[in-house]
Amino acid sequence: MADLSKEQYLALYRQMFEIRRTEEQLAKAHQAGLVHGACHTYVGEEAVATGVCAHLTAKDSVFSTHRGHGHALAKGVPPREVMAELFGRVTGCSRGRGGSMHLFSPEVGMMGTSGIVGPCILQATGAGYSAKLMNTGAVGVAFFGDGASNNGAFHEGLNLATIWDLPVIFVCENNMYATEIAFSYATRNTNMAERARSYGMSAVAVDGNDVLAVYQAADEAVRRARAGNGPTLIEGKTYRTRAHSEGMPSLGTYRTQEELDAWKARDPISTYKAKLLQSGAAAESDFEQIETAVQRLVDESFEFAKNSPYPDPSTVSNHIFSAS
Amino acid sequence: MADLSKEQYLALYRQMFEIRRTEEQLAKAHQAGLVHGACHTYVGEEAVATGVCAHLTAKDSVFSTHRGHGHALAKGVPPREVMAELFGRVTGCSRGRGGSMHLFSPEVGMMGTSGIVGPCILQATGAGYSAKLMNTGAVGVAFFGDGASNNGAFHEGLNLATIWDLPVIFVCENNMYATEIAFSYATRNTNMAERARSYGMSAVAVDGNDVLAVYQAADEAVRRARAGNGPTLIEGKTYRTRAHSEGMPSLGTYRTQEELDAWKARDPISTYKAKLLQSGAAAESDFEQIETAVQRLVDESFEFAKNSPYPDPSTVSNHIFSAS
Amino acid sequence: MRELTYTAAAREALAEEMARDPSIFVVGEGIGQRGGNFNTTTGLYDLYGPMRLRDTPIVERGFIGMCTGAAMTGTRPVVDFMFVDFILDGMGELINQVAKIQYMSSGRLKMPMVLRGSIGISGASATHHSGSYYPLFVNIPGFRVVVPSNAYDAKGLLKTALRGDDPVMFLEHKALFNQKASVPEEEYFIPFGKAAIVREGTAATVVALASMIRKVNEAADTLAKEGVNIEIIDPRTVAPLDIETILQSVHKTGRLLIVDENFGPCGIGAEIAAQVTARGFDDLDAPIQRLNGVHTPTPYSPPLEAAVVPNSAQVLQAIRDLLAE
Amino acid sequence: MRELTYTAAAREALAEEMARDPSIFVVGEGIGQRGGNFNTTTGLYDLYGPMRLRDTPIVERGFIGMCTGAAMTGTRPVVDFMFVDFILDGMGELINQVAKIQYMSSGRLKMPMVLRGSIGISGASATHHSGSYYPLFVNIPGFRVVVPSNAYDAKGLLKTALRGDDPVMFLEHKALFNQKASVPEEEYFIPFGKAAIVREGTAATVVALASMIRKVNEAADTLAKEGVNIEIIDPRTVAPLDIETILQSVHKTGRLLIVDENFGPCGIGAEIAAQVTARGFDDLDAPIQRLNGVHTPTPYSPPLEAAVVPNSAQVLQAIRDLLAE
Ligand SMILES: Cc1ncc(C[n+]2csc(CCOP(=O)(O)OP(=O)(O)O)c2C)c(N)n1
Ligand SMILES: Cc1ncc(C[n+]2csc(CCOP(=O)(O)OP(=O)(O)O)c2C)c(N)n1
Ligand SMILES: [Mg+2]
Ligand SMILES: [Mg+2]
Repeated sequence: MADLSKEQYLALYRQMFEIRRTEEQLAKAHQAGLVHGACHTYVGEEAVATGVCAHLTAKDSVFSTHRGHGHALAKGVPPREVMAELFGRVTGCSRGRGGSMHLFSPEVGMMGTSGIVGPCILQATGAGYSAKLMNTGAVGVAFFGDGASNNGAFHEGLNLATIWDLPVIFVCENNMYATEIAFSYATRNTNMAERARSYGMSAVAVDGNDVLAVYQAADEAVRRARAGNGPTLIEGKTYRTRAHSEGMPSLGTYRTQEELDAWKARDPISTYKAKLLQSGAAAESDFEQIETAVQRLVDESFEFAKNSPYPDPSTVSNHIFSAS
Repeated sequence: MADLSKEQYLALYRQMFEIRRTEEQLAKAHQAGLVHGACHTYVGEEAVATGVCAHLTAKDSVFSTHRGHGHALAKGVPPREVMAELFGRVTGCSRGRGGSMHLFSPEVGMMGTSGIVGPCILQATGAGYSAKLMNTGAVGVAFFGDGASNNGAFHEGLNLATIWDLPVIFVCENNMYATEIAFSYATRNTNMAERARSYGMSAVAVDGNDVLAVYQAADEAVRRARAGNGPTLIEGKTYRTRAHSEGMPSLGTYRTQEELDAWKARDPISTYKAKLLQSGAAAESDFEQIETAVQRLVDESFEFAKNSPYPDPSTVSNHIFSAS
Repeated sequence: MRELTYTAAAREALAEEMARDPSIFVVGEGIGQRGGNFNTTTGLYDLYGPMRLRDTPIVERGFIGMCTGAAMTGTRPVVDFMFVDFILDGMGELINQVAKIQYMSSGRLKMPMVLRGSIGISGASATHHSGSYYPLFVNIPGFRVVVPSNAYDAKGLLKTALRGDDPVMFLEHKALFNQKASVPEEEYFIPFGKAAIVREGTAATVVALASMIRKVNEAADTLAKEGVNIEIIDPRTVAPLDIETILQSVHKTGRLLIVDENFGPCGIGAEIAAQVTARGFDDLDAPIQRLNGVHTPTPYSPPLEAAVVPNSAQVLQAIRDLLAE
Repeated sequence: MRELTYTAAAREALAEEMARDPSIFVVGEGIGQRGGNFNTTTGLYDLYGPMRLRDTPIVERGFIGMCTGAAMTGTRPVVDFMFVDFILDGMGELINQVAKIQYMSSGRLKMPMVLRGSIGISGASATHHSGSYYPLFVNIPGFRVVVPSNAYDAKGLLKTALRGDDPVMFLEHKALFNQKASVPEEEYFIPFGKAAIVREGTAATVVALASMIRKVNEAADTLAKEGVNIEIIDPRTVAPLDIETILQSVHKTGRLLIVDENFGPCGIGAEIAAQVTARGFDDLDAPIQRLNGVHTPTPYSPPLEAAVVPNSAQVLQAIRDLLAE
């Protein structure tokens, strides 16, 4: 087990728990009609964003994709701004312009999620380019799925970051499926780290349901990047336990109940809690305190979001250009 | 040395020689203003197209790129149609609509060259798809440069051909440069075959200046494809001894006279001739006969092209759609 | 006559043509066993298997490029792209290859490719899932661009698309998927370049597309009660564009409004206005007007989203303004 | 005053701004040591080195996407794309990301990216190196689109582009590269959205772009000898489009022709015609006309190529026809 302080251990737990509870609330809100568009939850994958973002500051940039709530929350966007955004309110992190797939909060370095699969890989590379050119010591981080790894953006982005030694972390969340297409159908080589290494870059595969494994891999990757030693790909092997998107069947034609149950048993939050309890790193009361606080935060966030006003339609054409 | 008949040995020589002489004529014609647009010669790389196309019939489809004269000729487009095309005449293989970078001759399976780097990789994959769907036994072949291998089309095309076991041959002509950008700058892993294998496909690197090495690699690849065993990437390591494009400096800022001379000494045509002579597979008189015949063909082709009419401007809008 | 939804009618067209022609195959993400994100291929996988219902990785450029090569070599690909926004990644293949291959090869190669999928603003889909982009494909020579407004047209036009040898962008507005219309059992085809006169009238001509037809019809109902009869024209295909039918109508009415959810600048309405002003100038009793969606990325929040799409009240007002000129 | 070529004037703008602002960097194929395929960056590599003059692999999508992220994080990328045809591979990044990031982030992110390179038909470049495609970027909200017709404008507009915070498509017609104009030593900027009145006249208004300005000027010379004075307007930027200047001119002349090498359907001429017909209808003494390049992929053979670009005789005839209406 990694050698962290109790505060650090618990901070990781707290972050995962916050993501989980926020999304459970969002899923309910979706059923209630409060979330207007699509809603792809991150339930089951929380350890990845949490382990990576623990090493980042507001100066570091995160770019993400359609399944981005967890990344935004882990990067420091308050739950109430995420919820308000999905509820289409002006208090949302994108002021209601974005919704679930377009979460922007540049103030904390959350540089956006994209409804299009792929671009985040390139944009994180560009953040690395800025950091290197301006010598800021910042890193760019892209979160994306296994499905994105077959897209040309992956090829072009990984190669550019490698040849120019850019400070970039590519975090591939391999949850085995792209919507209902199995990764093993979409490629003959499911060894993502090997594929990344074929560009000449550093790459590592970790158990994406083990927050400490992710934390450690990210620690190395961020150090390497900040030291000017180039990019790293981290493959987090994980699983989404809810449907691809809220409202879709949770099994579909592509996976079995057994598979789903097996992964649920490896839930990143409860297994981590058990591990901390078992090792004595934290006590039940620590968790109780955190869980209560998070639940309160999520409840408040929900109230905040639900009671926030919608944006004023007369502002609809603002901000297309910088001066407007 | 591969075990071919004398006719086969000499056919390879003849093909390479025809490409060389045709292009030398084109280069002169370019200086004389007879070639109107860009003209990228294949001088020094003839062994690749020759060794591969020797295994193809008119039912097999070739897709190529800006440096495509050699592929068109090796696939069976007569020199006069290539020359007439570059001269902008109606007798050209694309009826004057295409020029050097858009050579079409579907009658012999030359399915086009493209002025845009990349698409040929995908289109050859599609030809493989047609062949597999309609069970024709045909193969699709893409010729492209080292520069194209960093493009997303490479990633997407190789992967699709692999996961669907399509009958496709990807022929990468690694001449070490993309215009003036060194391959070793554009990627950290210059081992193209290794990169291809990272998709789970078969791949082999050969001396692209050795027509027999190419011939043998292509033989295996075509057999594998026709047998339903999927695609192969062949990397032909070669060198372009003229400028990137006619009219540009032959050295530029990117290569040295020594490097150029060393590769000229390894000219695929003269070294092959020497080998055949040395091994006794063919005699001086065989070569004389071929060279005279090819020179006559090229001379006639030049006259034909030069004397052909330009297309009628009133036809300029024909063939945008199928019925027109 | 039986009623079918827009989606079912289009699916029937595809199913009929696939049964008839073994060289047709479909590619897309989830169009196999799953039957398509929008049920475009439901049931077909069980009939035709994976070679003809081909699930793909997320490689829009890749599969468009692949289908280009396939179309050049004797098969007839249907690209089921889900949202038109996604194929912007394949724009190079579309514009430089798909649209140009027939021309470059002097007509010796054909390009029988149908690209189909959803367009339009609906249901807080936000800016990466709300695009329409048809003016881009109209500006570029080499595409047939089809924008059906109802189930009947969707079937007849898709049949035509699947029989032809040209690349067809077949664009289905999300708001129409579940709308029903009478669709005959007998086979029929609707030719490209033939507008439908949705409603006859003499007071003014309104050209509208896709989901706008319904809104214009509502406005026309209101006006009809006032004794004002509007002529409504649905071009159905925007390339080729049936300008003759529009000109004839303007000859009769003297007034023209084009209603289009999509962007104004260099849009379909601009092209229609320019052609009518050049060729039907003397018929015009008033300036030609356009009513377009607001020229902005599509916002997510419902009140913002509603503010960028022309609504029935705006359509009615635009027609009243036109009549008052 | 000294004379500079179009290319030299634009290069001077870039050089001045790079000297001033260390956050500007250029990416492209061969823009480093080599100085650019069109000499856009000659000499700059020696001054600023590889981080600011960044040679790239052949990855148009990749480097546009990379520059998007760079522009979001405090630097100012210049994408030197050589031929506009190449960036069609990056259209997804351009339309879904570059053009939308400011909006999606409610203006909290800026997108200071300049995309520059060649457009237009010239020298048997054939269909993959002859595109212009600006109507596509005008249709999509979020781009500034600049089409300078001379060296003076090229410098002043590129300076403005490099100081702004919006994505700018800076499109340089190949036929203009070597043309010279007086360019002052003193620094100057030309604002976007301000047309130039290239020539004053009263008989008719001709709006033209880029390389068409010269051809229209030739026709105007001929007509001037006949005592007919044509007003020529160069919008210089097509987004934003200075429609007011055009309307004022039409108010004076009553006649309008738009001459554009690029395609007609849903093109710039369509948009101008639609706006003028809507807002300046009563000023019009004749139907607005357009003269465009032929709507076809660009053929290679010189006589075919010449047949698709409007020439001086056609321009003259079109003006005569307009005057005769
Ligand atoms: C370019 C593009 N094509 C298709 C889609 C539709 N789509 C949304 S999510 C998704 C699957 C993504 O899979 P993966 O990258 O593995 O991420 P996951 O959903 O598993 O987290 C697809 C195909 C899209 N958003 N963008
Ligand atoms: C998409 C695209 N980008 C840029 C170019 C300009 N270009 C033409 S040839 C070339 C270099 C190609 O290098 P490579 O693939 O190695 O082929 P080679 O010329 O060496 O045979 C480039 C960059 C192009 N034609 N297409
Ligand atoms: Mg996945
Ligand atoms: Mg090369």
